Amino acid sequence: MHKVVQNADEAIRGIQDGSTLMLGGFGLCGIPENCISALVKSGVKNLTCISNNAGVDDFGIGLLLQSKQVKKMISSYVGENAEFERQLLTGELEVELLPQGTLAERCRAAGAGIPAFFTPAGYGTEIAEGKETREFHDKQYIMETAFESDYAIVKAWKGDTDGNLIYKATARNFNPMMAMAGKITIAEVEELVEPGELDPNFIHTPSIFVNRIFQGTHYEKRIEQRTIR
Amino acid sequence: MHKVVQNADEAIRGIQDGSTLMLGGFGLCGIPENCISALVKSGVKNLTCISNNAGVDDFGIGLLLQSKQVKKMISSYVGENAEFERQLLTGELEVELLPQGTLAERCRAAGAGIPAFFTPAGYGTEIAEGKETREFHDKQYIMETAFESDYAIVKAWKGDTDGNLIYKATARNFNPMMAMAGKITIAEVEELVEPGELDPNFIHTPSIFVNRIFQGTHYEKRIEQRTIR
Amino acid sequence: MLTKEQIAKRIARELKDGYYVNLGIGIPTLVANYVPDTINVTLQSENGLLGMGPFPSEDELDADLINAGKQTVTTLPGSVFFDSATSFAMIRSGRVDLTVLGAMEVNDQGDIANWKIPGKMVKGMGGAMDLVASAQQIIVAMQHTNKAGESKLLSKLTLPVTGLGCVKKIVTNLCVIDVTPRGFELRELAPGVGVETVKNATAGKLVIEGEIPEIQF
Amino acid sequence: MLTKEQIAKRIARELKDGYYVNLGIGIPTLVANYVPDTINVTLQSENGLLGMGPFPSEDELDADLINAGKQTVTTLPGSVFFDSATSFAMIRSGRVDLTVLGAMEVNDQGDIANWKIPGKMVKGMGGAMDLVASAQQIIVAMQHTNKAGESKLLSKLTLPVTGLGCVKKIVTNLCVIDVTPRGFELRELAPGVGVETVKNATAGKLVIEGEIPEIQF
Repeated sequence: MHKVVQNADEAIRGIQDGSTLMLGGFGLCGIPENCISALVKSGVKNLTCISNNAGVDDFGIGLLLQSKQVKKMISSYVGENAEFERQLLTGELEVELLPQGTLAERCRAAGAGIPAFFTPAGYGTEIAEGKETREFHDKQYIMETAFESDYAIVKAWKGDTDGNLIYKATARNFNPMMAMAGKITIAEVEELVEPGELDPNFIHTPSIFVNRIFQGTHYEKRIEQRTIR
Repeated sequence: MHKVVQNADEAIRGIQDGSTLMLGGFGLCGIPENCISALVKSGVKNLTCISNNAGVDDFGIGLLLQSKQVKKMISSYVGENAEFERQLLTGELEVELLPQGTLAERCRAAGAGIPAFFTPAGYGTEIAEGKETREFHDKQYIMETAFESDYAIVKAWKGDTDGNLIYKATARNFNPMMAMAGKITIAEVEELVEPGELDPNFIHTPSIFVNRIFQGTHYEKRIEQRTIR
Repeated sequence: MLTKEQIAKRIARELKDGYYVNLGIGIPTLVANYVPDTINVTLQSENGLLGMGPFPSEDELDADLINAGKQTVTTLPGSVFFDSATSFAMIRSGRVDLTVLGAMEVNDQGDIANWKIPGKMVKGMGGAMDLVASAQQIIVAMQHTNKAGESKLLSKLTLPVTGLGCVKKIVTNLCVIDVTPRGFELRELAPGVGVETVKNATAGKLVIEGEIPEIQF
Repeated sequence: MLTKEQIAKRIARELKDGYYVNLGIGIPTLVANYVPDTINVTLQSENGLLGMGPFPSEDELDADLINAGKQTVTTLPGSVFFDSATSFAMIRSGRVDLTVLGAMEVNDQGDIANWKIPGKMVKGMGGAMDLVASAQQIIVAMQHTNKAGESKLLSKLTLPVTGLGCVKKIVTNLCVIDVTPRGFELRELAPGVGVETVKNATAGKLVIEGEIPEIQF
């Protein structure tokens, strides 16, 4: 299958100025740390990033914002990020906000060969502006389309060299849908194993969706809100 | 949660003449054997059954056909079934055939609150007759709608008393989407365990989708095509 | 006047045995602390967890296990993890029985605004638009007036809408209100709060009929 | 003339290393027996299995492990199970590189009919309509003529269509044909079969250019 690459630098090969990327994760949980670092190092510019959040100032996608590599963010919640806010106010950065469920479903649609679908989320709001609306069973819906993304970059817990992936706990979040949705899907995993080591009954992302895979290093797994009982 | 019922007879309570049912399974693999027997015993009539296949003459949904309890089948492949063919030719039975992927996606849409979506399957064929068609990115698609089903009856390998389900091997097939899609979802399992016994990271159907659950008995698991190396 | 904790406590009384509940950030999160012992309620966190447990001890802390507020949490027996598409499948298909969330404004038709203030940095709607478009029952937990003392219960929203005609009940520091086709129907008063106080703090159409009981704790 | 096994063997040469392949029932299934040792091909079965292995031994027989033809099969290292929605997600999104299936008729625009004969009992299209609407590459494996000796390669289908403009290559008992904008382009002849035989057996627009090589086994 030849999907295994040596490291993040090799994994992100082909990503160019102007590429559209999906990046898995919810907040700082389940983000592809190694690939984000490699993207910063590569200096690639004018990226459009589809990701639920935009990281924090000094971690996650925030690192790409610091180095001004992002042209546009497509997210549901961009949270607290001073540099993000500064770039947004100066017009350096474009932002498209959309409902979290719509974000997830537009990824899933892309991975499922469904070009468009109807959802009630955002009906009657500014999100619906310019979109087709339709009534089904006395309820109003808006039509949303599948995302198109050159690359999807996901983070899994374990993966095998064929490309099968499993995620851990809530680090799963957007990763499985994005893995389905990229024209080229890059997976970084905490532990890379041989085919047959993962139980075929309990794999979250089937290998067919993954094009490149490698075992990442030095995961920081920063906690955004450390709450203790 | 009070989801646990004692047996199949109790599980199917409320299913009436004229009800629409989804029944999980692919061929005879992963079918809810106990509930089918209970439905035969109950004598409920004029059922509309959404199921990928229609069983064989003396097993699976074939049993409901033998006792003339089915008004309409919605399937992708009805296969070899003499009684089915007889009822179809005499007009006793109505059949709606649709592409297997469309069948799966219409179940999934119902369970995902998506009233309609576009698929390329069947474009230009008689399946598309009367359906809206639309072009996206130079390809033609037809609009399909979510199923509406009073009950979904699924078969899982293991389940817990909260309603979490896991399936085994290819006995998974349509069961997870149907479990999402019923107004009331009934699950029969080979082994019913206490909450916490299933790994939360490897559950196929989250409990929220299941309304009634019981441990079935005497699974025959008949093999349709016994092929040996 | 109710404290934030009392607002949460009053909302907890709306919970029923077997409910699946999504709690928003802020006061709604506190509702989890007041679930009656006699019932079983399962918390859904839209980032992919059903059966959310309390915050972890130091030993249990796991960066891979957070809630939608990005706080570290724990699981309970019967908990299950899933992806974001499945999470919103649950929400849109109406399997979540109750959503509790905060609001900047609600009007007397049940429309809600809680995601954007023009001219201010917009953080995004997160899952709020999906939740308000689909939950079976939506309760708003909020202060009756804003920091400037202006009513948040209006006849017409001034802020961008999050969802239309979805709010069924509002619990504020002053009172409990049902949103019905007639408008804001006053149901219960906070201890020490009179009908006139609510009238003065409510800009939308307020319906007051008969004796309004005081919330008992 | 090619036997069914030889048709399968010839089609197997179209496989490339790393391909994900869906094989239909009948001759297409036989293709699995001729995958070259030098390449790695993964078989997708639309009922929910990627990485389909050979038939089981008596000991391995498992009623819960079948292929889309309802035959008992086995897994291989790296196999994965999934539900039917995920299976057709793979198919519709074009992740399956090659689909091999049988046909009743194909026309010179690449339209295919393989699911229904009016007046006869209709068994259903199964996954065929999804597959032909989406696979990256579709090869038809079939006899060149039907039992009545009539051509199955037509200019116009007589049977209900399964999918439009999707067939790119046809391997029959007589020859290998590429379906291009010019029509049925004859590429290779079965051993002992002459161009005239193919001409007589082909009702649709046949394009013959230059010397046509014989298939070597």
